[in-house]
Amino acid sequence: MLKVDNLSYAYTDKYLFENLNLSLDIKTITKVSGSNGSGKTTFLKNISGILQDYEGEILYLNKNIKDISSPNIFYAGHKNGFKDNLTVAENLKNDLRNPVFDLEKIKNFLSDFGCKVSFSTSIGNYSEGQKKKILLSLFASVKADLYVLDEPFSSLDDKGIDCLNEIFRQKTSEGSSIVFTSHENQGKSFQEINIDDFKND
Amino acid sequence: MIYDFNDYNFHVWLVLLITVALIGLNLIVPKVRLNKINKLKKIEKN
Amino acid sequence: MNRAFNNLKTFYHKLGSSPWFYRISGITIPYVALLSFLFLTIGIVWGVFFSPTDFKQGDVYRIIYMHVPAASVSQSIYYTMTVAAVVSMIWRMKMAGIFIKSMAPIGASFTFLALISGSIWGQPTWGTWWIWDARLTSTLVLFIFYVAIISLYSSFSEKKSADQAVSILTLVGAVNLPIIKKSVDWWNTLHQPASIKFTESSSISPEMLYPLIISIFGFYLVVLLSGLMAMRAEIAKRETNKEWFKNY
Amino acid sequence: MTNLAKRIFYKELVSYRKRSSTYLSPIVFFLITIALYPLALSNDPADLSFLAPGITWICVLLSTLLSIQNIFNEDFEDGSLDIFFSLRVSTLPLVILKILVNWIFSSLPIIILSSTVVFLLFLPSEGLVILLTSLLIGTPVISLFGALAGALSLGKSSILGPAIVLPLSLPILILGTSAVTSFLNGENPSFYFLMMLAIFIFLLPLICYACIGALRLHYE
Repeated sequence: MLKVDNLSYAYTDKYLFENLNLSLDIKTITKVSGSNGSGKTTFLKNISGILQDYEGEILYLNKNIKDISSPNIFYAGHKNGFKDNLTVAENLKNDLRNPVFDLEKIKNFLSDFGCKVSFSTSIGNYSEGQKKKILLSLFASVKADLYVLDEPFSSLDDKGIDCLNEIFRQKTSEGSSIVFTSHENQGKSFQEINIDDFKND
Repeated sequence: MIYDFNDYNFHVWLVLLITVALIGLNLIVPKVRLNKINKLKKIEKN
Repeated sequence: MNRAFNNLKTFYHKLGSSPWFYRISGITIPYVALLSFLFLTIGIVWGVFFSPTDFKQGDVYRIIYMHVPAASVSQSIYYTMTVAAVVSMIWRMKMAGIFIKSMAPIGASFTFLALISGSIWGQPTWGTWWIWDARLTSTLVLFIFYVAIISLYSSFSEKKSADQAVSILTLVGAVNLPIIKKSVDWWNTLHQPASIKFTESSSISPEMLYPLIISIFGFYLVVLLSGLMAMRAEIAKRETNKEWFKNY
Repeated sequence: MTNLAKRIFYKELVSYRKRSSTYLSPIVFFLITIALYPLALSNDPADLSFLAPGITWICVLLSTLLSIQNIFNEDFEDGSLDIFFSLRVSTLPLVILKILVNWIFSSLPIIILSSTVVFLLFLPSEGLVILLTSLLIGTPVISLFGALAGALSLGKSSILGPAIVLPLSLPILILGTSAVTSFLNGENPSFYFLMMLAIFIFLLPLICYACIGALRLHYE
């Protein structure tokens, strides 16, 4: 489904990683690991089209991803894109990744996460952990072919981690694939790629 | 003719001075910058 | 014809290579320095000390030998920067970025010289240091453009994107400068300022004209010289850690 | 595509409506600066009515500068721009709609407000329509320049905004004030309006693509 061919990315003159190869099949979960500052986030940004000045090629459904207009890829980064002065509902409703706004569905996921949120409160009133759960509920409610998630497990409580694992399982059974970064050990076996293996120092 | 400071000859001298100063500055600044880098390079080599 | 084109093409590729430029500029700088010193001294000394006194303005007209070359150079530098901006944006040639970065302060300083020499000249001839005439106003705007370009560099940490950003600004400025000039002209005719024209010296005598031409030529040479030197310094700064520079 | 544009437009509207400071501070700034001129220059109605078009134009120019500089900043900092680029759609509608909504919230209120405030400056009432028209045609161009300055100096609050916007805006300032003064002198101002319109049409695509390029630079 997604094929990464000899991907290299450099800031100014220094390469973060070189000649990275990866092939993602349908219905798989891939974990991108690596030490701090190794370029995990950069790699995800390359895949999702945020950073496009990479060398090499990224193929999506056997076509160069740069030639595809609006592929069905859902990206959730370290910065959540929420505007603090808008309410939770306004933030979720106006999220550009969310073509159909399904309040009920998001509500259910939020209660699965054990997160009590009032939709009519400004999102700035909630903590980072709660915002994370709101973002993950949005991710769970949106249908996409490929999900690109940056550190979904970080700053989650045990219940949240269990819940997210369950959502991952569900997503793959629905035919989607997931790429995510993590520097923690989930204790589960995902297909894994370590960015540190593609360094050339 | 231009050497006496009556009339407005002072103006001409002033402009001449500024011109020389600005041109000099434009030449000295890159020279100093390059010399600094080259000095560092030499230190690193040894 | 084809061969000439190929030569041009290889020359263009060589221009894009910083080691080549660093080497060649190192060789040419002494000659350019000699030539520019020669022309500048001849032009200015002849103009300031030996050319005949203007019967209307007296000796103060001799500012022309610094003012007109500075004004001419300040505009030409912006044109060359515009060309470099196009090259930098289309082909992402890094030498074009280095060129713009090196030329901007030079352009700013000569624009400053044109402004200040103009106002020092204006004081005795018009009785005031400054008038809001069309030419002075557009030169002032040009100066502000240079300053904006220089200050844009400070807001970028990444060299590569700073070059691109500055190229965008240079181009937008280049597109706007004619509009600004035209509108300042309208504004000027609308407000009817003091009817003093700068270059009303239509009957400038050859003894006055020759040193002026030599001086203009000298200014262009000195711009070339300081441009080469500034570019060398910039290359050295950016490529300090490159192998070719360490072994140079 | 049109669906997405609608969603962007709506999102911008909602977030501007909730961020009252972005449209209130230009209004407050405008009112204060307008009041400063009579205090500093002269309270003579004859002097003021002569200066009124220019003063109004300068105040409008400076107050729009307050909000337009940060047009892309919040989206850059909270990650909304990341998300937008991850959609891999054309950036053109985003840029145009953001400029449009910013204009609606920062320039339009000031223009409406100026219709009453100019009488503090004793502008002859027949000049009012001309002044408002010149502002309506001219301020979008200033918004374009402001957006470019904002895109270039993304993530940094510096004095760069004014340094870029003000010199670029000179023609608009000249044409806008000339339209009013020439009308008050009994001439036909349509030439100035046409010139401003021509500048807007000429610059719209150019500045929009420059904005896209500038935004992209921060993702390299």
